[in-house]
Amino acid sequence: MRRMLNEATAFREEMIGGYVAAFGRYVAPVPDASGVMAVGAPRAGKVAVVVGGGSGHYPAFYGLVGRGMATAGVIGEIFTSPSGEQAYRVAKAVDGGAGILFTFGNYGGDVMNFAMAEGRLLDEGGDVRTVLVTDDVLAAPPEEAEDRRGIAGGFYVFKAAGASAERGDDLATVEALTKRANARTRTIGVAFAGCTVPGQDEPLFTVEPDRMEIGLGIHGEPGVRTSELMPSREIAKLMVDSLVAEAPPDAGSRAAVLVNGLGGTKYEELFVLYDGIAPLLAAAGIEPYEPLIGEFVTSLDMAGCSLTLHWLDDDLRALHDAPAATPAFTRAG
Amino acid sequence: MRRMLNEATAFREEMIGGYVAAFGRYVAPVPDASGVMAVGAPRAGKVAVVVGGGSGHYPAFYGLVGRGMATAGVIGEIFTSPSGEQAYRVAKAVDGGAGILFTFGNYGGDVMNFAMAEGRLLDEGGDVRTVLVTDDVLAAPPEEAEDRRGIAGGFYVFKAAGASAERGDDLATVEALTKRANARTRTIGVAFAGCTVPGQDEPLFTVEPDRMEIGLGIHGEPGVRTSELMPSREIAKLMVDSLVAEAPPDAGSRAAVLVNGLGGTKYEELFVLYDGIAPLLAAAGIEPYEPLIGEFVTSLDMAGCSLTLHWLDDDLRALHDAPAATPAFTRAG
Amino acid sequence: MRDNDADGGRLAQTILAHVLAAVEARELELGRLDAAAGDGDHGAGMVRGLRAAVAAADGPEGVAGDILARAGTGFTDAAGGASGALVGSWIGAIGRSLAGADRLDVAAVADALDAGQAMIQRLGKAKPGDKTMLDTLDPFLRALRRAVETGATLDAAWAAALPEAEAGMRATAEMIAKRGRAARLGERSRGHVDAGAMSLLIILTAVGDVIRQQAA
Amino acid sequence: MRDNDADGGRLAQTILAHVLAAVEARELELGRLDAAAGDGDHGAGMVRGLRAAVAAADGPEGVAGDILARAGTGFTDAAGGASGALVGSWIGAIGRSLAGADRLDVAAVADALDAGQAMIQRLGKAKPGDKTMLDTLDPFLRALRRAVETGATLDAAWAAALPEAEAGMRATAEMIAKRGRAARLGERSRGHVDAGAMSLLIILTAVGDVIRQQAA
Ligand SMILES: Nc1ncnc2c1ncn2[C@@H]1O[C@H](COP(=O)(O)OP(=O)(O)O)[C@@H](O)[C@H]1O
Ligand SMILES: Nc1ncnc2c1ncn2[C@@H]1O[C@H](COP(=O)(O)OP(=O)(O)O)[C@@H](O)[C@H]1O
Ligand SMILES: [Mg+2]
Ligand SMILES: [Mg+2]
Ligand SMILES: [Mg+2]
Ligand SMILES: [Mg+2]
Repeated sequence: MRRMLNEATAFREEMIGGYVAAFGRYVAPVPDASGVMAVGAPRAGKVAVVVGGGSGHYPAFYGLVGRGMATAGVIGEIFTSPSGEQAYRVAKAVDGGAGILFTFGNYGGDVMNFAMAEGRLLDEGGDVRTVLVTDDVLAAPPEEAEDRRGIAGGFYVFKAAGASAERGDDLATVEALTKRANARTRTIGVAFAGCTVPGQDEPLFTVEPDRMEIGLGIHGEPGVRTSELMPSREIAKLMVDSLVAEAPPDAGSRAAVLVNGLGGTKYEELFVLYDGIAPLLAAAGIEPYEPLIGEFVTSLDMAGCSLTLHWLDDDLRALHDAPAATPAFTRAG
Repeated sequence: MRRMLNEATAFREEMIGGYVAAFGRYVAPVPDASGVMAVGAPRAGKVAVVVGGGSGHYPAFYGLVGRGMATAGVIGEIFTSPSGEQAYRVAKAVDGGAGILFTFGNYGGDVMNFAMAEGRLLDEGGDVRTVLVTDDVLAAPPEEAEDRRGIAGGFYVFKAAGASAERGDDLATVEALTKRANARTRTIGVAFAGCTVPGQDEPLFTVEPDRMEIGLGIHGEPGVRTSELMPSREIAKLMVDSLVAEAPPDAGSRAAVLVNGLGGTKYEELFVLYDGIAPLLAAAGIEPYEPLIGEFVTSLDMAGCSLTLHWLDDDLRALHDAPAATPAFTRAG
Repeated sequence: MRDNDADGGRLAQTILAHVLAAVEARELELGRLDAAAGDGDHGAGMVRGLRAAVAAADGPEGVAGDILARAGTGFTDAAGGASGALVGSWIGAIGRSLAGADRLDVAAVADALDAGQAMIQRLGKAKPGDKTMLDTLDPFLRALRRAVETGATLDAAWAAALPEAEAGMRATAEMIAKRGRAARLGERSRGHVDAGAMSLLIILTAVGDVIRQQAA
Repeated sequence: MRDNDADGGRLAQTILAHVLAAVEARELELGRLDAAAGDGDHGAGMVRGLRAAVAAADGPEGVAGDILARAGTGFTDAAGGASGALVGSWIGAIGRSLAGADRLDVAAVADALDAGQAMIQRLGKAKPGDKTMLDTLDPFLRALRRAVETGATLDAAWAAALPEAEAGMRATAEMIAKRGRAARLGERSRGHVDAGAMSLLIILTAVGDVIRQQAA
């Protein structure tokens, strides 16, 4: 797939430029750093929720910056975690004196770079916590759940973090609720075709005709296994079965549901998939809460999709329902 | 691109099934018809705004049904206008006694089928008006502007119609404002690659490497001409120049701006494009009003995008700003 | 020459079934022709419409005209798209015209085709030469009329008219589309036969096959 | 054996420029290796990092260690990603170790490489055999140490160690990734040389070229 761009080396800068030019009513660029922050940040006495990661995943991560969600987003090159220096500068810019919560997907590069930023902020006497998103059930067995990578479920984790910070919770509370949101979120994904990085001629990976990848990565990494291409209803079953088998302890029966398209698998197909998912959730005793179907974490134009369940308890439900106003997601109050 | 589905013949039905299963908080299926309607419709004394068209364009048309936008959407097969019978049934279902406004893109099939429905409703003594969306500046010369087809600009036309109906305007007023919204909306689009219809192996059309199509159709129709593949900043210039040259009389300086991705050209690229568009708009004396960048009218996974300007006057601005709550678009009040 | 009775109705059902089979066999080709300048859905739409037409025709007995009128409504409802409205209304108009005829003779059929074509032109506002299905229908009807004037049987008149329809269809390859989706392409629409012109030729040919078998 | 003075600083700048050129020439290959099991950005990230390292090194004069420490910070800031943090910190740790050395001799260089490798292991928590850049660095450093024990010059020791680094890099093709993006693939990560292992070999080779020229 050909991509629309000028020079590949200017891509990130122009991308951020166009984004803030269009969405200045929600976000502002962080001066001298590769990131954006909510209009009005920093706010004194509020915890700052700082998300981040490589680009190519819009609206993750920087499309979810604004009132009620992330305070700021640190923006890396396509599929490349931002550097520790950039994370440090962005966090500094939005520090309202009540501490910083870093939350992002569990990928080696992000972990190392954000850890560098965290180290510097701590050295300077700041109060900083980190919650990794680890929702991908296929990335590691349940015994190693904390080693899993973060994919579409980050949406709910950021929503919980942002809503908790917005209402004025202290850092320990924001951290605890964000951790709980992550602990109650599970995702499984499949892919049908790879994606092409701007400026490159070849797709990052290809999927054999009549095959599909199960357990995809959102950076174009191949899945953990391949299978025959399944009809939609079998994919629905694979997804629901895998997630139900991994329901957290005390899951309860109510779960927010996110069907996420990776970019090249379009809305119509996601609805067909959900037509298969809905009865299976019901059969499993899960009551879908305000399902979302759309593109929330993409991988450029990769064809594929994922199902996320975010099991709600009363606290998480309140955070879920809280209003949000960001370029990519609005929840009316 | 492989598409995710079960049997191709069941696609539309399963698509609608999954959609209403997920979004029952906004929409309900129209009994015995291929369409969806806003929860709570019909509302007595309110004009019903009925949109429609082929599917494969989500969120157009049925993703924009809900409070403050369309009252109902009639849903055809992929890229195929719904039949007059279906349009008739959907309109009947949402008729609140204050009349029906049909509004949809100016395509022969849609025009003929909706005309059949309109004829029957008129025969039955109903009050029905039709406003065609004709925003594509490249589809016909300015002298034949009313023959142009409708593409992404329909978003603003439906928004105006829905907001006018929502606040209780009578049918003549809703019609007049919807016409004005259309008359002040212009779009230009380009495409880089074709799209693949669910159940088919081959893309609907292909674009030669290093070429692009100018004046694309949103049904996979080729553009009206091809050109060398341009860098993003030249596309921005082509787009802004073409639209500025076609500004409506009494345009004023304030325009809502929509950068629409067709499905395969992703958000990051659209931001890079807008980085080129924003200064050109400023240079042309146009003040962008609440720009939107995203997927509003798609063509499955076609790679391409469009720029829409919707010149606001005070009336249209009020309609633009009014709240909306639909599965694909929310504006907080 | 046959009476306008329930036998005629059964003949209409046979014709519809035969037409469906013929179009089904060419569905992909029709889609590809439509994709050249349009949106590729013509084959699928025609098949969907004809399946519904056959199903609708398969109700209570009746004269050919009533059967076809029902079939037309079924077609239009199920097919959607430009061809759904046009071909369905064409079938319906033919049916309504035939329903009023005394006998199912060649003159009644020609009048019915006249009514069908008028309906297409009223709905679609195209004329022959605009690169549409009319470029198959119009020369066919003219030739049929000429044959009628020479006193030909329906069978013979139909056989005489089909080559004209085919020539009309072929000529669309050199035309620039003036109606439908392809109209926006101007010069770029040249070079491919029009999908609707092809599907009408397939339909007329299939109808001719049944007429010939009946006559034999 | 040279003094730890501004001449050493200029040598460090020369080395960085040479390393950048060598990696630039292999950028696409590094991207493709990373794409086999990761996300394809390794070549671009290394080039971005090295360009920034060269730019950062090009400031005020100083001893080699200070130049490299600056370069490491520049690398880390600009590159991003796992290799941005790891390689940048590696360069920085090497620089800080060298800055404290009396002379720029082979023992000081080996100690600096030790410090660099310890930094990578502290940050990334990988060990040799996990299919990472450590599989190039670790055998290189062991061989360098062995050569030092025999009293070899830096030039000779480096030349003796490079083949070990290359063998270590090649061995990654048969390894299953335990760290980084490829780790999720298990068995599927086998069959390709690790991208980071390859880029470290390119770097060590380029450094060796400059050392050899200086010695000659
Ligand atoms: N206005 C018209 N009058 C006559 N025939 C038309 C008209 N518009 C389209 N057609 C015919 O319909 C065919 C396209 O049908 P189809 O693909 O099913 O509809 P759509 O254009 O809605 O996708 C064209 O090839 C042409 O023959
Ligand atoms: N934890 C780690 N320890 C050592 N090296 C690592 C580690 N994680 C990744 N690497 C190295 O980094 C390389 C990938 O770098 P790069 O592609 O730039 O980063 P990313 O994985 O963030 O995209 C791998 O090939 C491997 O050699
Ligand atoms: Mg990366
Ligand atoms: Mg169509
Ligand atoms: Mg068509
Ligand atoms: Mg990588």
